[in-house]
Amino acid sequence: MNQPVLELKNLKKHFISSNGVFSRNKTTVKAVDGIDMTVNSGETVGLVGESGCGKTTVGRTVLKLYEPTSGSIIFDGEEITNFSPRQMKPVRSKLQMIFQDPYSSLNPRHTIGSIIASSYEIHGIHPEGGVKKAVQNLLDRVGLNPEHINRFPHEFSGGQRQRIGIARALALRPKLIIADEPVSALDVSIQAQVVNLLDDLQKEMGLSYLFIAHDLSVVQHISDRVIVMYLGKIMEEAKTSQLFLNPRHPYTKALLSAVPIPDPEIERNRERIVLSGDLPSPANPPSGCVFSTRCWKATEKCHQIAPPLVEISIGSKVACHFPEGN
Amino acid sequence: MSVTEIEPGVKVRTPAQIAWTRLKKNKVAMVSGFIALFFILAAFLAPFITNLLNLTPTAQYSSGIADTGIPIGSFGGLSLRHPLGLEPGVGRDLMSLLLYGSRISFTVAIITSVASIGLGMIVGIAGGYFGGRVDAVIGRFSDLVLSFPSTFMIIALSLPLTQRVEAAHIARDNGARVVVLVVFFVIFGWPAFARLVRSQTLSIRERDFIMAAKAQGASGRRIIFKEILPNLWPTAIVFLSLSLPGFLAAEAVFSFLGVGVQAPSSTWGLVLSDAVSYWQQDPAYLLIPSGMLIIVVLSLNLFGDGLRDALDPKSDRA
Amino acid sequence: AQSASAAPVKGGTLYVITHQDQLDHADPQRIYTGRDIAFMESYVFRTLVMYKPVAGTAGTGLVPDLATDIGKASDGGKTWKFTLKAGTKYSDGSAIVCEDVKYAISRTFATDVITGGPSYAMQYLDIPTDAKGNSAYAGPYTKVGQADFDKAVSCSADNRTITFKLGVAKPDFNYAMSYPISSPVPAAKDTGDKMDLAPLSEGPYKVASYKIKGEMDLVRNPNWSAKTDSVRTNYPDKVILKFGVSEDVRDQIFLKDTQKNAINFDALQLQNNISFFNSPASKTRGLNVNDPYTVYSAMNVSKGHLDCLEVRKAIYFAWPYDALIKLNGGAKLYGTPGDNAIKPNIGIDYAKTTSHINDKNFKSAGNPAYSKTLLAAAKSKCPTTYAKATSADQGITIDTSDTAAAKKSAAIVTPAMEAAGIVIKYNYIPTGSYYSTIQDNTKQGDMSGAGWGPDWANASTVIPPLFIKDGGFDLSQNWDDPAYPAFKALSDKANATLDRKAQAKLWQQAAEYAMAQYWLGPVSFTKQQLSWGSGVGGVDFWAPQGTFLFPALYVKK
Amino acid sequence: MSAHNYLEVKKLNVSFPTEDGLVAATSDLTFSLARGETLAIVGESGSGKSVSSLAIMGLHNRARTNISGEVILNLPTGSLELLSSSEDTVRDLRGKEMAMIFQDPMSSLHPYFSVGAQIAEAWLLHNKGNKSDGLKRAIEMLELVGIPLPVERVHDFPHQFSGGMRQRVMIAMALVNNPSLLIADEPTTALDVTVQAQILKLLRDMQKEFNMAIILITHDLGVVAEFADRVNVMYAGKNVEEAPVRDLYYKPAHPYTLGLLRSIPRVDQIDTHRLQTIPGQPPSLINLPMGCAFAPRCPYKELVPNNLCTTKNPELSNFADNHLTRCHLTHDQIESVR
Amino acid sequence: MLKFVSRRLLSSLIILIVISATVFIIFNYLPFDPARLACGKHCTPEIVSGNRHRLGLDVSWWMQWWEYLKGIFVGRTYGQGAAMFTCPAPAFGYSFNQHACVSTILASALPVTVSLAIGAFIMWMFLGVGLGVISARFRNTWIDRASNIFVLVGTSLPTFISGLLILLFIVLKFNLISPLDLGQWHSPLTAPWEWFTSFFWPWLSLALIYAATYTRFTRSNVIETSSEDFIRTARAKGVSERKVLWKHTLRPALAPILTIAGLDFAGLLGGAIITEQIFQLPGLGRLTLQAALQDYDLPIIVSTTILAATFVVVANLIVDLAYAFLDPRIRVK
Ligand SMILES: Nc1ncnc2c1ncn2[C@@H]1O[C@H](COP(=O)(O)OP(=O)(O)OP(=O)(O)O)[C@@H](O)[C@H]1O
Ligand SMILES: Nc1ncnc2c1ncn2[C@@H]1O[C@H](COP(=O)(O)OP(=O)(O)OP(=O)(O)O)[C@@H](O)[C@H]1O
Ligand SMILES: [Mg+2]
Ligand SMILES: [Mg+2]
Repeated sequence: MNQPVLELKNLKKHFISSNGVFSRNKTTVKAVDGIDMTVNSGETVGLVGESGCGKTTVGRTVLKLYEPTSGSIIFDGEEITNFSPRQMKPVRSKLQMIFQDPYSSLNPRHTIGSIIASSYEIHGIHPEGGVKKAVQNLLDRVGLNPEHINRFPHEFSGGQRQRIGIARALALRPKLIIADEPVSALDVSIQAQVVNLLDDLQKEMGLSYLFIAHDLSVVQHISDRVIVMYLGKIMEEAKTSQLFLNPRHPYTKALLSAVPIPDPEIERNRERIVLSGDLPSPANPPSGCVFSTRCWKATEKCHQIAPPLVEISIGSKVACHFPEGN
Repeated sequence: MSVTEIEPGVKVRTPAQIAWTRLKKNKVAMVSGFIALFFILAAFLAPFITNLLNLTPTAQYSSGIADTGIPIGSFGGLSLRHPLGLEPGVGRDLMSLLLYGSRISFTVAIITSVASIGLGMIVGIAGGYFGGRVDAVIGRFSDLVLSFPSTFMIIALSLPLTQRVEAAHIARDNGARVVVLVVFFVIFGWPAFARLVRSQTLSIRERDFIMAAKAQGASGRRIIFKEILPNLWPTAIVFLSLSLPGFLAAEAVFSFLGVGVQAPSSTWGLVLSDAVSYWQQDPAYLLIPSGMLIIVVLSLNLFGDGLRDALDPKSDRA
Repeated sequence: AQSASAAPVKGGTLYVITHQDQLDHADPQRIYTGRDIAFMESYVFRTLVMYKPVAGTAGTGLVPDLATDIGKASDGGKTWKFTLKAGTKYSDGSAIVCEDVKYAISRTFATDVITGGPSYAMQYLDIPTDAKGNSAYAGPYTKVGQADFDKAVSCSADNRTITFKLGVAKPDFNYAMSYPISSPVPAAKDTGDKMDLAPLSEGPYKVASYKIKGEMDLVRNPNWSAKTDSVRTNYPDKVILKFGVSEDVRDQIFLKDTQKNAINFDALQLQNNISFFNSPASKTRGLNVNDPYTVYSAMNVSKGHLDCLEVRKAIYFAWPYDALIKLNGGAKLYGTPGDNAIKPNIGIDYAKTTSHINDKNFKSAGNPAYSKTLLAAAKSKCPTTYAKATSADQGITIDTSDTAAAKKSAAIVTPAMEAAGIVIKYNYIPTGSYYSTIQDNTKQGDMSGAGWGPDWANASTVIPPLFIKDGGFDLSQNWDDPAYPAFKALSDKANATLDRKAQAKLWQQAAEYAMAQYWLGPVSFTKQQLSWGSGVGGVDFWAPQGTFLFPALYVKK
Repeated sequence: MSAHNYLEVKKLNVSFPTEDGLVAATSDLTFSLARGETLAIVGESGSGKSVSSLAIMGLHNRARTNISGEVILNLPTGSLELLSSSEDTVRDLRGKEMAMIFQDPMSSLHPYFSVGAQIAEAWLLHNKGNKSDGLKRAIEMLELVGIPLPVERVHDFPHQFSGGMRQRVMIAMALVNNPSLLIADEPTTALDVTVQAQILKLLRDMQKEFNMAIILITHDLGVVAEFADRVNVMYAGKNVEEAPVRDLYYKPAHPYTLGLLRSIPRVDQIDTHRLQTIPGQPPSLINLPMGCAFAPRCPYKELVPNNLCTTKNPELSNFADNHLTRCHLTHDQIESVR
Repeated sequence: MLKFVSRRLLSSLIILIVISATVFIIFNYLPFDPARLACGKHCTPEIVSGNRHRLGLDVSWWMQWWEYLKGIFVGRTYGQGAAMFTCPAPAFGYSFNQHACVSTILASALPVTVSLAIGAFIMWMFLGVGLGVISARFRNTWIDRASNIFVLVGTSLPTFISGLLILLFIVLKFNLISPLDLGQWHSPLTAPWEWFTSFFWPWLSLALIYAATYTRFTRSNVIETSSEDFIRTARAKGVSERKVLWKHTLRPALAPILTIAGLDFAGLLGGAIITEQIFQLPGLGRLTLQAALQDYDLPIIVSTTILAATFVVVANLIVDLAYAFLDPRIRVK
C-alpha cells in the first residue's frame, strides 16, 4: 500500500456566526463535523456531496485557510494542525489548491505571468532558466499558449482560466492538490479537456488529488476512491467501482439514482429514488443520523443514534444502521 | 521557435489601456477631460501665461476703472489687453486674478482629495481586511467624525488654528490658512471614502483569488498591496475625479463665509464672493468666474462619469 | 437736508430696517452704540437731559428732559444736581422718582451683569477705588460698598432731586447724563440681564415685543405726555425695528423704494450706495453728511512694534489714499484724508495740525520715494524696527475687521507698501470680536484700523481715550514712548481746565503733539449716508448722535 | 410539419449591436412544437439558448435588439405572429398563454415581496379578483408544487426558502394561469442532483396535468435524455441538429453532437479511458466567419471537398425522418464517422 | 431587535458625550475670550474676570462640561440678587448675548430649520428621484442628457450664488415675497399658506444642490436594478412596464438611497448655513454661525453642535431600521 500524504483524524470545522443585523444570537454551523480520511500518494480521492455539505470547508481547512476547530491534519507525515502561518509556508509549496470558480480565483488586475510567478516569488524560489521560462513551460504544460504570459485573466475563456489555476497549483511541484470542483463551472466540451489534463498530470508527476465535486460522473471517471459527505459528516467511503456498482448507504444510492444519464433508453427505464425535502441547515442538524430526515428507511433508531463510520468490507466504510446491498 | 520569445504581432493590453480605449470612444468624457486638464495646466502655468501676456497679477490698472470702482467699458472692461476684463474696485486684471486664484483653489482641491483618499484608503483597507476589533474601532471613530457638524467646526476653528499653525512656524499667512483648510477637509473627508473602500475590501476579501494567494503562502502585506490594492484603484480614481469639483466648490463656499484664503491672494471662491456684491453694477465680474467654475465642475463630473464607465467592465451592458 | 415746510402728520407705521440681528443692547444702562442710543432715546427712554432735537450744530446743545434744567454744577464742577419734572410716568403709569434714577446709575457698577455700557459713573463719581482702579462699589445686586455709592449719589427727601458728587471737577458731566444710563429703572422692576430684551419705557412708545432676528415693535405709550416732554414726538402709530434683513434685500428695498415707509438703519453696501447716490431717482431719498467719526490706523508704538518714528512716517507717506478712496466710493461718499484725531465738525477743539496731509511731502497717491528716504534713516536709527518693516518673514501686521472691503483694501495697500519697500501682512479678525481683540494689548498687531467719535462735543472724549493709558481706547500703546510723559501732562492739564476756550487751545496742542508723533497713521474724515423710503417725512441728520433725527420723522399720508 | 403545431419559430435571428460589433446571438433558428410535447434546446454556454427563448417571450428590449423572423402561436382564436404584434398584445399573452421559469431561482424572485404576493400578482394580472383571492390561489399553487405548510409559508420572503423551494415557487408562479407553453430556461442548473430530480418530476407531473408544451433549455444531456421528446442542439447561435430524443442519442448526425456525447463521462459505465474531447473553444459570436461555425473544431472537415466547411454555411437539411442537421457531410459520411 | 436598538442607543449616547466634551475642550483652547468680548468699550481686567465668572468660564473645561451636562437634568441658576434667574431643566445653558436660556433659543430656531429641512428634503427627493427615474427610463436619449446637464449646472454653482440668484432674480424681482416678510417665521399650524410660501424658495435652492446626487444615484440604481433577474421575471408574468418600474424596480433601487438621504437630511437639520443666511431664516445654522463667528457664545455653540450630532446619530439609527423594514432580507423574524 502506498504512503498516505494526507491523513485527517476526526477533523472538525465549526463556524460561529451571528445572523442578521438585529440578532446577536450566535449560531454554530458545523460545516465539517468529525471526519477521518486518508489520501495516499499518487491516488485520487473524490469527495462528493450536495451543495453545502462541507466539501469546500474540508479542502480549505486542510490547507489551513480555515483554522480547524479540532482534530488533526497530518500532511506528508507531519502534524500541521497547529502550524502557524510561518510554519505553514514551506508546507504550502507541497500542498496546493485549485479553486472552484475560475472567474473569481484569478486577480483580474494581474497578468497570468505574474499570477503564476507569484508562487516562486512568495517562496523565494529561483527555478532553473529563470521565472519567465518556468512560467512559460507551465503554460505549455497545461495546454495554453506560452505567448499569452502577458495577458489578463478576463481575456481567457473559463476553461483556459481553469488551466491557469492549475498551472499556478503546479508551479511548486506539489505532492497533493486539493481540487475544489475544478470543472463544475465549465462547459461540457471543455470539462473533458480539463479532466484529461488533470489525469495526464497525475500520471506524469505522481500527484495526489483530493478531488472535490458534486458531479458524480466526473468523480467516477477520475477517482480511485470516493468519499460521500452529507451535512459535515462522511456517509460512505469506498473504491470507486465498488461505490458506483454497489452503493451501501441510502444517501449514496439516492444520489446515484438522481444523476441523469445521457441515454434515453436507460434513463427512462431505470428505477429512481426521488428524495423528499431539502438538505437540513447545518446550523441546526437533525439528531441521530443526519440523513434520517430524508431517508426512506429511517427508523426511530436512526433519529436518535448517529451511526459511526465502520468498515463493512475491505476498503469500504459506511455510516448507516441499515446499509444497502451486500 | 523558442518559448521565451513573445510573438511580435501580439498586442499586450493592460487594464489601463483597455479603459483608455473605451474612454477614447466616449467623446463627452474626452472633451471634458481636456477642458479640465486645460484649466489645471493653466493654473499651474499661471506665472508663465501672465508673463506672456505681459500682465502683473498684483498691478492695479486704475486707469481702467471709473471713480465708482466699476471697470470702464462693456463686459467688465473686456479688452485685448485684459481678456476677461478688470476686477472692480481694486482694478486688477481679472484673468491673472483667476489664473493665480485657480492655483490655490486647485492646489487645495487636489491635495485635499488625494490626502483624504489616501487616508480613507488606508483606514478602509485596514477595516475591511482585518475586520473584527480593528474594524469596529475604525467604524466607531468614523461615526464620531461624521457626527460632527463639520461646517461649524471649520468655521469656528479655522482662525485659531491658523494662528497655531503660524506660531508653530509650519506656514505663514495664506499658507497657514491653506494648511488648516486642507487639514479640516481631510479630517472630515476621509470617512466617506473609507466606508466605500471598506465595503469594497470586504467583498474583494471574499473573492477566491485572495484565498488562492493565502493558499500559496502570501503574507498579509503582500495580499493587501499586491492583491487588494490594485483592485481599488478604479474606485479611487473615480472618487478623485468626483471629489475634486466637490472640494473646489467647498473652498468657494468657505471663502464666501470668510474662512480660508484671504486677499490680497485670490481664489475662485474669493473672487466669486466678491463678485456677488457687484452683481448689479458689473455682472460680467460674476458671470465670468461662475461660468468658469461651472465649466470646470461640469467637465470634471462628466469626465469622472466617463472614467467610471470606462473602468467598469459591466458598463457597456447597461 | 429736507425742507421742513411739510407739516408732520400723525399715524402710519414707520419701519426701521437693519441687517443686524438685534440691538447690541436695549437695556438703558448697557446701550452704547450711537445709533441705537438715538433710536431708543427718541422713542422709548427718557434721560435727565437730552440733545436738542434739531438739525445742524444747534443739535449739539443740551435741553432738559426728565430734569427741569440741564443740571446745576457747584463746587467748581464737582457737585451736580438735577431736579425731576413733575408728572413723568413709566408706561405702566407709575411715577418716576429720584430713587429710580439713582438705582439706574447704580446698575452701571454691576459690571458682571450690566456689561457693555458706558462707565461714566464709575469714572467720575466720588467713590473710592482700590489700587487697580476698581470701584469699591459692586452694584445693587451684591450691594458691596453700597454706602459709598449712597454717599456719592443721593436723592432729596421729596425724591425729586438727585445729587451727584464727583471725584474731580467735570464741567461737562451733564453731557454724560444724556446717555440712557440716566434713564430711570425702579429697583423692583429690575430683571438683570433680561432687561436687555424687555426694557421699561418712559418715552412716547413702549416695547410691545422684541425678538432677536425678528423685530422690535414699538407701540404708543398711553402714559406718555407731550406736556412733560419737549424733545420727543409720537407721530407714527407704530415703529417697527426690523432685524436680520440681509444686506442685499435691504439695499434693494431702498434702491427700488419698495417699502416706502421705511428708513435704513444701516448704510447701503458700497456699490449700492454709489448707485443710490448717483441715480437722480433715488438720491433725493438720501443724505450725504459728515459723520462724527475719525477713521484711522492706530500705530502700535510699544516695544517690538512700530517703536520708530521714521518707520511710522514711512508707512504713512506710502499710503495709497487715492486708490483706497476710489475703492470706497470716491471722496464724495467716502470722505477725505484727515490730519487730526479730532474732527473739524466738533467745533472749537479742532485746529489744523502741521503733520500728515499738511506735510509738504504728502501725496494723496502715496509717496514711496519719500518713504524710502525715511526708511533709509530708520535703518541706522532703529535697525530692528527697520528690519521688521522690510523683511519678508516679519513685516508689518495690520489688524482689520474681516470684511470684503477690508480685503480689497489689502489688495491695494500691500503692493503700494511694497513699492516703498515695506512688507505688509493683514490680520483679519472676525467683525464681532474685532475691537475686543485689538484692545487686548497682547493680541494687537502693528497697526489697527479703528474709528472714534467724541461722546459729546468736547475733545476730552477724544484725546484721553485715544492716547492716555487706560483711557479706554489707547490703541497706540504709547505709554512707553519717550514722548508720552510730556503729552500726558498736557492732556491732564486740558482735562482739568474749566475755561472752555482755554481748554480748547490745550486740546489743540495735545492733538498737534500726538499727530506729530504719528501715533495715528493714515486718518480719514469720513462721510456717512442715510437712505429712506419716499413715504417718510421730516428726515434730517442729528449731528451729535450721527444718525437720523428720529423725533422729526413721520410717515406721510 | 404537423398542422397541430402549437408554436412555430421560423428563421429567428436575434442580434445585439455592441461597441465591438454585432453579436449574432441567434441566427436562423427554426423549430416547432405541439401541446403536450417537450422540446429540449441544448448547447453550451453562450450558444444562444436564452436569447432565443427571451425572443419568443418578447422580453428583449426592442430598442437595443435586432430581431427578425417569425414566432407564430396557434391559439384557438387563430394564429398570431408575435414579433410583429404590439407590445400590449404580447404582454397579455405573457404569464397567461406562455410562461417562463428562469435559470437562477436565487435572483429571479423579487427579494422585497413575499412569495405569496408574487404568485398572487401573476394571477391577478390575468384574472379578476381581489388580493385575498390571489393569496388563496397562491396557497393552492404552493401546495401543488409541494411546498410544505403552504398556508404559513405564503407570507415568507424568498430568502427564507432554500434553492429547491425557490425554484418550486418559480414554477408555481409560471403555472398559476395554466399556460399552454412553458419555457424552462435551465431550471435545475443551480440545484443539486437530488433536488434536480424532484423538480424534473414536478415539471413532468405538471405537464401531464395541464397538457403544456414545454421548451426545456439545458446543457445537461442527461436531463434531456430523461425529459425531452425532441431535441434541438444549438451551436454558436444556430440549431445544428434537431431530432427525436432517441435518434439524437443513438444516431447523432452532426459532428458537434457527436463530440458532445463522447466527451461526457457516464456514471453508468466504469471507464478509465481518457475522455474524448472536442478541441478548441466555441467561437465568438461577433462577426462570425464565413462557413460552418463548428468547422474550426470539426475533426471531419477534411472529408468535405473544396474547403466547403470554411467557406459555405451549411443549411438545415433532412438527415432522416424528423431529423434535421446542418452539416456539409453526406449522410453516409456521417454514418461512417459515428 | 429591542436589544439591537438599545445597544445602538447606548453607543449613540457615548458618541454624543464624546462630542460634547470635545467641543468644550476645543473652545477652551480658542484664543478668543467671550468674557472679553462681552466687556464693552471700557474694559478692565477685573471686569473681564467678573464676566468670566458670570459666563462660568473661570473653571476648568471639565467642570464647565460637567455643569453643562448637569444642567440638562436639573436646570441651572445664574446671577444673584435682583439679577438672579433660572433656566429650568432641560437647560442647555444661558446665552448672555441673546439674554435667554439656550433651550428657549433652540426651541425657536428648531422649527425653522426643521421646516427648511423637511421641505427641501421632499423637494429634492421628488426632483432628484424623479429626474433619476426619467433619465434611467429614457437613458442615453436627449431627455437623459438634458436632465443631467440641468442638474449638474444647478449644482456646480456654489450655494451662495445659486441661492442669491434665486433670491434676487426671482423672489425679489417678481415680488413673490415682500422683502419685509422674508425670513419671517409662520407656523405651519396657524398659517400654513404663509409658511409654505416663505419656505418655498429656500427649499428650492437647497433642493437644487442635493438633487444632482440623487438623480445620479437613482439613475444608476434604477438601471442596475432593471437588469436584475427578478425584473425579467416580472415582465415574464405580463406586468406592465409602468408597474415594473414603479413597483418592482423602484423599491429596491431606492433602498440604498435611503441611507444617504437620511444622513443628508440629518445634516440639514443641523442647519443649512448659507441658505438660512441668504433667505434670512432664523434657524439653527444662522444661530450657530453667529455664535461661532461673532459672539463666541459657547453655550449656543455646544448645544447646536450636540443637537446637530444628535440628528446625525438618530438618523443613522432610523436609517438602519428603515432599511431593514424596506428590505426583508435584513429583517429577522
Ligand atoms: N466562512 C464561513 N462562515 C460561516 N459559514 C460558512 C463559511 N464557509 C462555509 N460555511 C457554511 O458551511 C457549510 C459548508 O459549506 P461548504 O462551502 O464547505 O460546502 P460545499 O460542500 O463546498 O458546498 P458547494 O457544493 O455549494 O460548494 C455551509 O452551510 C456554509 O454555509
Ligand atoms: N444584451 C446582450 N447584448 C450583447 N450580447 C448579448 C446580450 N445578451 C446575450 N448576448 C450574447 O448572446 C450570446 C448568447 O447568449 P445566451 O444567453 O442565449 O446563451 P445561453 O445559450 O443561454 O448560455 P447559458 O448556458 O450560459 O445560459 C452570448 O454570447 C451572449 O454574450
Ligand atoms: Mg464548495
Ligand atoms: Mg442562458
